[in-house]
Amino acid sequence: MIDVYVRKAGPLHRLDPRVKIIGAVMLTVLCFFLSNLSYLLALLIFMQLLMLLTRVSSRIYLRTIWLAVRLAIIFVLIWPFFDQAGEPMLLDLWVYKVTLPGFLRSLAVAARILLIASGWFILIFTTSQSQLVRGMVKLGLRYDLGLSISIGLRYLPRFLGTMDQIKEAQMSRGFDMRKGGPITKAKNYIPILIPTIAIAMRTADELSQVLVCKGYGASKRRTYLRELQMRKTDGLALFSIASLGLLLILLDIIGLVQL
Amino acid sequence: MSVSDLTYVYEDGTLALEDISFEISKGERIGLIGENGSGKTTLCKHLNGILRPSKGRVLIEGRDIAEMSISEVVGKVGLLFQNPDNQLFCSTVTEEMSFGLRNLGLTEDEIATRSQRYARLLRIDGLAERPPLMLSLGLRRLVTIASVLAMEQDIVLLDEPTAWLDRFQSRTATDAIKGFASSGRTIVVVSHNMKLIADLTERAVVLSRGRKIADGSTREILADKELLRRAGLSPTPVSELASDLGIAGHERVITEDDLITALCRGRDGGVVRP
Amino acid sequence: MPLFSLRNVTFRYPSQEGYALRDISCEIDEGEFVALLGADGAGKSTFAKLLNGVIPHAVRGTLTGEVLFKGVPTTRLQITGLVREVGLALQDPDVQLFLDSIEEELAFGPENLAVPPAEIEKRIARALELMEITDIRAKSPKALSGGQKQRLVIASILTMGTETIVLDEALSMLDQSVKKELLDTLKRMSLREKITVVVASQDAEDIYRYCDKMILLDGGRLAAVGRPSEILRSSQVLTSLGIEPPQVLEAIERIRDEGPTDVSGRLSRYFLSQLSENRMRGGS
Amino acid sequence: MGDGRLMSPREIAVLGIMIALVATMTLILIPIPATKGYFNLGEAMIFFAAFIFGRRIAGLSGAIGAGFIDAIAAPQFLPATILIKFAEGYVAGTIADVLRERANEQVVRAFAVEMGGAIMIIGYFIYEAFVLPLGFDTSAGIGVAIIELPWNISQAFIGGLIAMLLVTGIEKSYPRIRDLKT
Repeated sequence: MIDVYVRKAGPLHRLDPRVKIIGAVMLTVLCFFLSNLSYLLALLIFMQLLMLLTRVSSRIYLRTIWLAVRLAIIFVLIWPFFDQAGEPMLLDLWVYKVTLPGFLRSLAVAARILLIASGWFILIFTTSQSQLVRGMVKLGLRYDLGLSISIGLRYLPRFLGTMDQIKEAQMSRGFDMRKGGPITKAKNYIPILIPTIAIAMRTADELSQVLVCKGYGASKRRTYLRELQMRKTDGLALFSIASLGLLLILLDIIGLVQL
Repeated sequence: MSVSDLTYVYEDGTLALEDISFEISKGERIGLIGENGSGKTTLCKHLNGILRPSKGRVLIEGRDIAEMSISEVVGKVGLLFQNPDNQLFCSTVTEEMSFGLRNLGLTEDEIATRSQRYARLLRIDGLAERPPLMLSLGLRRLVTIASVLAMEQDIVLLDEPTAWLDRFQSRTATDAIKGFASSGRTIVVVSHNMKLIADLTERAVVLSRGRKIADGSTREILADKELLRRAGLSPTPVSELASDLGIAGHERVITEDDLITALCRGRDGGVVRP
Repeated sequence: MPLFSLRNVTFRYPSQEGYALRDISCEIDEGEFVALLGADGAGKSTFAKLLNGVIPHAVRGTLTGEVLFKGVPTTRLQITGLVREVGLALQDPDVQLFLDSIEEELAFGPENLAVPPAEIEKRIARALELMEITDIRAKSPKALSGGQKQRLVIASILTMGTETIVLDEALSMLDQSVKKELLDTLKRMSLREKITVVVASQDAEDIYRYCDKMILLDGGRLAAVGRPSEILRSSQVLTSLGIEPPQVLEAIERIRDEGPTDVSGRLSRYFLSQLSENRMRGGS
Repeated sequence: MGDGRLMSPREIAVLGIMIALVATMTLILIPIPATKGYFNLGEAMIFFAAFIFGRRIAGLSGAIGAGFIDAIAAPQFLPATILIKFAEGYVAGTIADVLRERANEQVVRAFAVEMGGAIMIIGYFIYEAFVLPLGFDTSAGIGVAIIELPWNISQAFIGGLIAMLLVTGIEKSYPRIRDLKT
């Protein structure tokens, strides 16, 4: 579940990671500016169409976006307790009053949540971890931070594996961690966490020596075997994203479509 | 203990073990051999109930291991994992050795005497209060061996017991394991070191790519160089020497003793092609 | 001038009592294939790390005496300069492979040294060829076997332009046949490109046929240095230090004691003919 | 940092490993049967980093480690998580660093957990109540935020507790961790 990159070739996979990162960030910012339901919904539908291009299987997509859907539903359900302005009244249950404008407003927030989520998922589904870090470094993230992110992402699955092995070893020496209530269960994790962290710390020690051995920091400017290259399509994509964003903001300010 | 038609498929769909069947009688000393990735470790995890077969069964004394609780299985089968670090959980060697004994429900007195006995046996009795993770790799390994043997189960699975040990440590460990097995307990030694297998076991099961390709007396299997080659294993150094030199009866040379017998049996049976 | 010379080197780690190395003096020549042997805790790792300057540059501790690399004390050289010449491979390949693709792994070192891309490309091709793994370039690092991973680790050091490779217990967890193949590759590389190779190990099995020199450590002290033919005159030298001797040598000694003398004489000659210094065909 | 010099190899290694640990522990969900909810151990690792390695490593590993998990599981929180977890680790680390010599260690750590935890709890409250429904009547957002409040409070509380147990445990079973402190 950690490696959600979809290993297929698609048009979005070929896009320069920088374009996709800028796109995801812009979409997030845009979402907070827009409060017009029609725009948000239109954008949401557009994003779902883009999602088709990621070639992600619908089962995996639904599983990944489930948390966002849950939050969106909570917002829609809670909303009528508080925002009861406007007519007509659709439902009136004592303190729980659903009005049409209020309902549409809650839908707008729900759409906003789903939009932000789908924007980042498109990035994550179509960009490998190393491309992602490369892109961020090219966009101005410090190289050393980028390197530690790469290291972190590489070790995440390994530490999950270490924890499994420790669990198995404890089980084979008769320790049953599944017993007990939530507090006991949390406490049962401590004998697993301590060796995991201790091993991680020894790894950090060795890793720092490996970095020294590989000449990390030897030269102020390092070279790259493969440079990221913006192609025409990348430029075009970037231009379209930017213009679409601007257009929506402008429309929102002018208030052409009212809802 | 018996294993029948055991098949195991990983979550990602790779086939790890395929249709493996064999039986282990009480008191047997069995070697489980094969190259890295042949499925030895995965098979061990089935024998101790950590993994559940995708197909087939593992029975202990006639009972299906899948239906036994952790404490029931652990009462009968012990497992030494290959990597010493993922099986050290405590802050001192003494606690480490008591960990399993406590889960067996022994009294504090029994725990103390038994862990002291095994610490002496593995020559780690001077390290009682040291944190295990701070010890050298070889000593960490000895601590894990002591911790597993101290539980004194009827069947003990040992995954590469002498890896990372130097000569002294390795002698200590093999002596302890031999002593342990001589009291009627069953041991299964997993290794790609044929010298160790020849020393410790009488029967060998050969795995290759998740399948059982041979099962027989250790001597016969280690003498079958073609079989070893197919399994990606190297014969013992003296066995190679004997066949390099074309010593008469070289097919049967596995240990140093065999070499000496082969050479001394007849003067004309000596070196033919130096 | 020897490539390395250690003069009365003593080292101790801050969080450990006792000395890791005590009063070591010895030399390693250019192009030599060296076996660094010792029991668990004898100081092999510390010795290995002294050679490429990780000690004392990146590992804390107190060092007295000096390690000379091409005549210059390593304390006076920049660590970033030293690692270009002397590479160190550790036991666990997984710690040393931390990037997403094999190519990134191979390029990481030279990129840090600001080597131009075209030159990196050349070095990668050479390193893969020397390590005999030209076919793995497009694979995922996860799909590699244990032996291939170790080869990749060594290749990723070679791309930095190093002329010395130090392996700190890097072979001990490999299957025996895989280990022999890797030793073959290293020997061929060493002979062809005059690359100095130092292999630290707890047992002398296998390695004894490849090395030109054995350095024996015991509890942080230097126990013996010599050519294999000198050290292997008796397995006792090794066994008394807790180092596993070649099984064949032990067998020969028993035959000498128990069996016909002419046979043991011929066996000994055969054994000696297997040593690298006596093998003219070299490598294979 | 900030002066343009690269981090030392030791810092890079420690930061990379801490990022992995924060992310790993964020994935460990411990079920709370009564509420059908979960809490994770990510907080525990951020506080652990704060106690052992100080504010920089704690802030960065919190932001990046938890941020990565959000990016693949709940990106709707991503902007908040990056800021909040950074502040949480940075503040807890600063308190642990500054007060280390002046008071009882356990008290200092408890205080660091309280302050860091407060930032986390308040941060997510603000995000859910005011930022997500930006441009709308915010009282509805407050409602959602209140529902999530007990989760976040118990997460911070249990995380802090576990972190304190972990630090003592690790210093005992792996004393060499001291050599890694920068």
